[in-house]
Amino acid sequence: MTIFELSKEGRKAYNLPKNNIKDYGFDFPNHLMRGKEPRLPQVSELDIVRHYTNLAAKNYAVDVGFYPLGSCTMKYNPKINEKLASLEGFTMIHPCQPREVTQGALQLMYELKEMLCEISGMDDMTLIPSAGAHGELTGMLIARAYHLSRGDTKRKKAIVPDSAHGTNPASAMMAGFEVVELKSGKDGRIDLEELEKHLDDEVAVLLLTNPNTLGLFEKDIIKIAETVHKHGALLYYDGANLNAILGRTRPGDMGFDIVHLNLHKTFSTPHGMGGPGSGPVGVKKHLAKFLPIPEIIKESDVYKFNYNKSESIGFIRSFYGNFSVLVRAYVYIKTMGNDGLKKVGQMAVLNANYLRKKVSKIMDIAYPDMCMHEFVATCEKLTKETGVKALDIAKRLLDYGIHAPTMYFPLIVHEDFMIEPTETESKDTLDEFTKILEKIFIEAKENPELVKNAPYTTPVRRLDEASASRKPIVKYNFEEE
Amino acid sequence: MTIFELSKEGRKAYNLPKNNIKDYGFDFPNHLMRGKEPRLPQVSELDIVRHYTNLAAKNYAVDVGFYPLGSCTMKYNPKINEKLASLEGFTMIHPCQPREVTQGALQLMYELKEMLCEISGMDDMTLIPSAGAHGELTGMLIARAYHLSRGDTKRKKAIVPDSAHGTNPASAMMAGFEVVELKSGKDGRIDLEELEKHLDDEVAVLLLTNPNTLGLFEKDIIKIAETVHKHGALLYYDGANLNAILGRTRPGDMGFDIVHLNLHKTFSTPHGMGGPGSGPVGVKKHLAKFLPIPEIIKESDVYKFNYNKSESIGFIRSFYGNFSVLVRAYVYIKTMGNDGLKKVGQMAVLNANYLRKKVSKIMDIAYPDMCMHEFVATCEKLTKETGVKALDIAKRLLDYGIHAPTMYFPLIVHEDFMIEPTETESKDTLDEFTKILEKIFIEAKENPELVKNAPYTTPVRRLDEASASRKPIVKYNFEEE
Amino acid sequence: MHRYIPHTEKEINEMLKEIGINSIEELYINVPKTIDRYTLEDGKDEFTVKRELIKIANKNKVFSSENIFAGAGIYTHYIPAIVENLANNQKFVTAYTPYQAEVSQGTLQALFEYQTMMCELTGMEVANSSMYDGATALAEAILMAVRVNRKNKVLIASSISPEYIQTSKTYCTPQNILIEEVKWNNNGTINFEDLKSKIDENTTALVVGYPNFFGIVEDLKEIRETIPEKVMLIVVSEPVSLAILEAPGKLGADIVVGEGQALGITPNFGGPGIGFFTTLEKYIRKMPGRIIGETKDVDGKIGYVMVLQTREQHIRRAKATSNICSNHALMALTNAIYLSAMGPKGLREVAKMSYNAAHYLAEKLKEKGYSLIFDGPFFNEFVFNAGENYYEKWVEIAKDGVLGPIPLDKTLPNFKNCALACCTEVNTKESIDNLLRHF
Amino acid sequence: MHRYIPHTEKEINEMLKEIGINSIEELYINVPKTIDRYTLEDGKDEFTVKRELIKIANKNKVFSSENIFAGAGIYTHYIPAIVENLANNQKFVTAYTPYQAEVSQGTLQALFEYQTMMCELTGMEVANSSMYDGATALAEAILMAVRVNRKNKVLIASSISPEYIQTSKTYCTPQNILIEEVKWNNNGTINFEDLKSKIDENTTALVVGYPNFFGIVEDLKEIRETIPEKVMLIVVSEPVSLAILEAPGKLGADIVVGEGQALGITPNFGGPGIGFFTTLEKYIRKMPGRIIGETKDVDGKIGYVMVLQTREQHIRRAKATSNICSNHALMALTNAIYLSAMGPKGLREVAKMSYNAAHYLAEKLKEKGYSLIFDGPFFNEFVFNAGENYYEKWVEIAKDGVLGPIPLDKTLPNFKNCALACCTEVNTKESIDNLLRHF
Repeated sequence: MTIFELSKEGRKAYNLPKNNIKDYGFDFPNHLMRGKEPRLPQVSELDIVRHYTNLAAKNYAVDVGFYPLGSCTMKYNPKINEKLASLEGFTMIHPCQPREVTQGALQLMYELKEMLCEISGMDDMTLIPSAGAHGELTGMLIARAYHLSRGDTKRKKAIVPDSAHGTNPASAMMAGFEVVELKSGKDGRIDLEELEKHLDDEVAVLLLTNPNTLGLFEKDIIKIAETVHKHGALLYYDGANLNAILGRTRPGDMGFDIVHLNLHKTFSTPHGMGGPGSGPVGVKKHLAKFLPIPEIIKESDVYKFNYNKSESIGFIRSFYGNFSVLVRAYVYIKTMGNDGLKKVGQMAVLNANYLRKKVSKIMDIAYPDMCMHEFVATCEKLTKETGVKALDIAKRLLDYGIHAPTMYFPLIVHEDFMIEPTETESKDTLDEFTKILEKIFIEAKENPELVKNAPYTTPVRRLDEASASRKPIVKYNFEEE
Repeated sequence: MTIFELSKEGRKAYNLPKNNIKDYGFDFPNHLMRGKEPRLPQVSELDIVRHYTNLAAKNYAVDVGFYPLGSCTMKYNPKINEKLASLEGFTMIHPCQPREVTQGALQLMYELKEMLCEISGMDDMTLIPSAGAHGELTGMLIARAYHLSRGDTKRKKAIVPDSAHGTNPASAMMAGFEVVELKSGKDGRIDLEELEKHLDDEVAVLLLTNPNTLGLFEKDIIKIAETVHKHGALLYYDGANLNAILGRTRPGDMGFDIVHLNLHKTFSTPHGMGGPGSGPVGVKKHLAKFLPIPEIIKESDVYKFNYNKSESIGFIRSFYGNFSVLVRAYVYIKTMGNDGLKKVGQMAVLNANYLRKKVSKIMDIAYPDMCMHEFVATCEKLTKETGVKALDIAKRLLDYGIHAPTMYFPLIVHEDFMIEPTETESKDTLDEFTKILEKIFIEAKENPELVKNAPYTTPVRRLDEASASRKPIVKYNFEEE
Repeated sequence: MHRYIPHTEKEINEMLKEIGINSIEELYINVPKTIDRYTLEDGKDEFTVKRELIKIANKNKVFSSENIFAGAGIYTHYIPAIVENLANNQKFVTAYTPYQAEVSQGTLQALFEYQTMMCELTGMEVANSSMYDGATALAEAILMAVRVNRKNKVLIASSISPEYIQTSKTYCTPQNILIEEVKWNNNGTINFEDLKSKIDENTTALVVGYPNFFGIVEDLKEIRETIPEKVMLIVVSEPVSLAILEAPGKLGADIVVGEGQALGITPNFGGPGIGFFTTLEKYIRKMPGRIIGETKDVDGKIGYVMVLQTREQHIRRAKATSNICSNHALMALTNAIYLSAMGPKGLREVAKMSYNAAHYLAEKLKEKGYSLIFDGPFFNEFVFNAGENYYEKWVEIAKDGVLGPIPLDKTLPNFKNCALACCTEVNTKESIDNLLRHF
Repeated sequence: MHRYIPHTEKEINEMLKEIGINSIEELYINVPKTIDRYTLEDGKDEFTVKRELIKIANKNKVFSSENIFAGAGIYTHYIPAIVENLANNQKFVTAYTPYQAEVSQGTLQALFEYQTMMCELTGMEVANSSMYDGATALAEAILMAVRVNRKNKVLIASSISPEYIQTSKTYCTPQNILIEEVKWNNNGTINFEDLKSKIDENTTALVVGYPNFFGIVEDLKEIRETIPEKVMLIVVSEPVSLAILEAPGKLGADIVVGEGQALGITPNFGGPGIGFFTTLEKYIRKMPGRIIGETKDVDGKIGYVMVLQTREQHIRRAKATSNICSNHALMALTNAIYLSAMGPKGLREVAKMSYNAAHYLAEKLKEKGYSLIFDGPFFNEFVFNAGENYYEKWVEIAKDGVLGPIPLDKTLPNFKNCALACCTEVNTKESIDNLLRHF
């Protein structure tokens, strides 16, 4: 039942303070005065509490169970981060307060920037981008500004591997680049020769994820960087998979010029059903002047915003980014520290390889090399044999209380699962997952219809997505209409 | 799965601060040093989060749906109460802090006492009792102390109606009284003549709930009070059902000498799966000196505890009661105020009578008079007809997402439900409840086995309570044993 | 091991063995070791981190709500306790994008209801389930207008928030979209002559504020009647004001965007808030961002799913309607809970009280000889000349516990000594009188 | 209508009609109207109430944990953030007694696990799922011992908390149970001569502290060997200490009770904490309070239910084992979450650090010339002579931000100028050194 169906004219859940101020009437022209009242719900406080409590119960979440959604790094979101981010000294401050009374917020941002520079191996950083894709756009705009600043106006192309996240080409396009797709090599990695073929003086930037979306580390990264730079282009790092290399190597060390990080992945800020995230962008020294406005600086122990950056790409949103998310990431880094972050990387990779080994006994691994934080497996054989598709297996996993891995991505593998366990999962959980997967494969062979019609035990069963998009119903249909 | 089964030697969820203090070894005799480590779980933080998140999901609660548990007043527990009770100025104060730095806590308790005196019509009050039954015991001890103080040593009896809550006789017994049961009259109320028969100079106190557990108001209460007092006994008010009379009448006005209130019922503090509650006890002036230690007083604008009460019944627990619960009740009273509390009483009674009317079309009402906040219905006819018992219907209600009413209580009605909707439920909810009840009755007639085997959709199905009590397994059986 | 990492030594060894290697090091055969330790401190225990963070938080001044007179896009309203309580449900917080709809009905239904509420408020037909903030929502609205109209000039009223204008320019420049500003009149509304003179064949859209950055309410009806039918009207609005102002959808808006922070979200030093984005049904396939739709499951039960995903990057890649993937869904939920709590009447009361408080403050300032810069009708914000050295005074009274009207001259140099004042339902007469003592 | 009451005028009328009456007044035909309005204020909005309560809360001083040196039954330990987060789940908080086991498995399993943990800590065989606090747990333990042994004299070491002794007396007097106190030695442990002299045929039980109120650890083994087998040994313990001290169950205790606040519960100005109660299996049917047991459902699935309800008041009425009905279940859950977080090793570390900190403080005080009153082995509390006018000094330093050792002379007049000092893992060397500056 929707909350609109609970509504009753005259019921209420609010009670406002009295401000003891006289009524001033309205001085707007009549035609600007609201005619029909918005049909917001009229409900009691208990109605609301039950409605949202029962909605929440229909959600799967990291706090419920294993969530091996590849490329999303669904690690545990520590509660202390939530607790500290909810301190009034962080939540109840207005962005326009004078800096004299917000030094704590500025200090935290400044220190976070410094720490993220260290972790990524970059020289400067902006914390403003509000999501990974927002960071990518920022990065692409920096690449654009860089080339233009050199008077190099013909660099219109951005190269994106065919295994890249969809946001990479989309962000490059938004920054005005023409996107050129780079085919992956046989081993799932960049083919240096193929890359060379694409590089010319029209290429502005190569976007890479390393490890890539197959979970494979681009071994030739140093050479790739040299080649890209040799052709005058920039190398961009999509930080979605940074978790894998924590404590081992850094984008900056590999030769990347620009990098975005996903605080809601690597740095454990919660995903919030889709957001808010945060996608800080780090750059090498020569690109620092292009970072967006404002930048945060420290002058003789006073933290300040600097709006005076003539070559900056400009504003990319209002104010200073998703500050509350930054607080969580700051707490996380303080909690983990140098030693903890290293363990994160190690255990994330250990978990992925262990699970890869276990899963390889059930289905094929797309590229059976040592992987990093995730790997891609395909059930193509099973599909051919039984008609049971990756989607069916995913839905059946839901019946067993596990969130399905990412499916049908990257696009270069078919009937595939991209599986990222993260470091916060235990061996027990991975073993349990394997056991269930094995069981489902047996089900698929013995009784394919059982799997094809899954799920059975979820709050709703398989939903008709096709007709939902054909004739979208995107808001509640009030009966009176 | 229990948390013990998740445990792995060496796994941990803690990280303690360093205090930079040297190790002092231990100077206890060897035989007092712990031998075997307690088998507490060794788990990660995420293990714990998932374990308790998934346990909570198996609970029905007021925030989930309708909870018409008669006599328990399962009303909405406002979130602002929780929020304010969690202020560090309330939770993080030590009971032994000097009063100079706890004036806020003392003020709150003093004011709450005053407000509760006003609402109950009593002259003085203690906030120390930690539950309704603890309040009853306190009240009984006061009755005992009163009679002894007058040198009246032969009053050993406490009269308790057969419809009373089980805690009434138990508390009276704990205070050293011999319990005499009073049979209810034909109309479910006290029979004055019957009462007179029991009253003599050995009776110390009559315990009443008004409205009683049948939801009926004791119309003769003024006469009852006179009669009891005439015989030198005291009249005790079990405040479990106070919700019903808010804004209309007060125990003090009816002639009660001692009253306990249940803050976790009438004043909306949450039930917490069984507690903590709070059961303040109010008395008329002549009994004030017997109230437990300490009492809270105000002297020239300074709030203090007074431990110097020579005729007091003494300490009934450590410190000052369940302070955090008191904060919630204080917030609730401030929020509702005079006007709100009156509406609470009115709507609680309206809801009960409306539901009584609706339910009366499905099953018999035990005493079909105008009820107060609750009423008792019986399915005895159905049971005779189909074999389906009140218990079966209760379990079937669970399948429909509703918590069963109190059953098989009071003991004087058979196959009964004691139904208390409370004022925070809407007409829609009551209508829905009736509809479901009707449906279940139809099911019971058409397919009694269906109902007898309910529930089906709950986390576990009907549990074997009998053998659980016969051979109780009351702790986890560690395999190694 | 660390408390967030469950591995015991024994398990690590078992796992290495299963993989067929002998050490953690071997996991990295493909990865050069370029760093062994960061120049960071080692991890700290929770107690110590908590103490450090409290210390930092305490360096930020938390003003008592009634003493806050700053708005400019971020507003201090009262947020009922249930909003925080319910939005903090960790089954919302620790879920991600509802890729598996069957186990994400909580997310999906909540967002579906959010969309409905935003449509109701704005009078539009479709809403997406969130952008990052008002500024990026506007930028995306302009990009969408260009996708619809395929013309590359956009007019934007100068009275829009400077950050919104600048963000739009950042987004538009690489697309060769020309953004031209339109002046304001003395009363703070758009200058129709300037507007008319700038509209040409190549004009895709006009952007106006309702109310605008200065708090002034534009006459959308007149604007709509002035611009050619083909020029899309993009309205940047403030959602609380819509409880009393006519819905832009009724006055001819094609896209309505804005910042939704005012609807139950704490100020958060500017973020996260949420950008809302509503438009007409006919544009739905050109819309950026996530959209939730109603459908049925195989048993005929109503359920919700993400719709029109073919617009999105994971399918359409470089041809997607935008690059938005992570959005601000949790904030959309927060908006929905707040709007459920306030309902139409509560929200109207909030708007009305905010209006009255701002008008009381303006009246008293005028009585004291301070002049308002614009004489158009305003909602709950207005600009006034605050006198010489206002900035210094402002910092002074902030230390004293009052966050006064925001000095404008740092952002808008033309507004020397001017300040943008804001009131909401939490400013009492007493707190306003207290503020006035400083003037 | 009010925001907690959903009734609209229309609905009220419909409902009255269904009932067959015309007014609310008619609902009260049986009830005299004795009051029309309370002398209370009218209800206030949430914003206003919140402001008022914050004002009251601010009149209470919140000491930084490391500066708290007060114990006496309520201890300041670090509480991991997950404890609050998880225990605040409203599906725990707003549920009641698990009368319908099928929809209360969360409550039941959590309490079953709590019982297990308390048995592990105390070394006993059965635990109930909570009493109000340590004092009432002791009182109930004594009543139970009398139910078992049917003799009416109970010996209690004077070194038990005075409030526990007083509460026990309050509970025991009406039952004609005689409570006799046993003296302590110079080292703070029980005086065996006095003990022996007071034991007689009529003695049901002996109550000792482990550690006792003065922090001193009694030698349970020697005590058990000293008292006759038939005399039950009731131990009042402090659960954190049990991480390093031998479990009382191993030393012959018949009942172990105490206050569980130290296990993850905030001080709450003294309440709610929780009373724990553990004993031997053979006494289970004599035990007060709620007990949860494991069973199976009709499909053979493991589940949990309340067991031995025939001991309880709703069935047994005046013959119940006690009158406890509402208990402190939510606090039992909190204990269980805390113990899950700490595990055996974490709890031991807490105990060890507390021990070290207290011994460091004691050592330094002695160096400064302050004498300890008892020379027995102590856990994390000790009594020392704090010098003339200590009470005034104590109030003074409290205003300064340090909650010093508690002056004892107000409660125990014999302990003139004495104070009870307490340390836990949150007291750092620096904070102790800072305290010492006042001595």
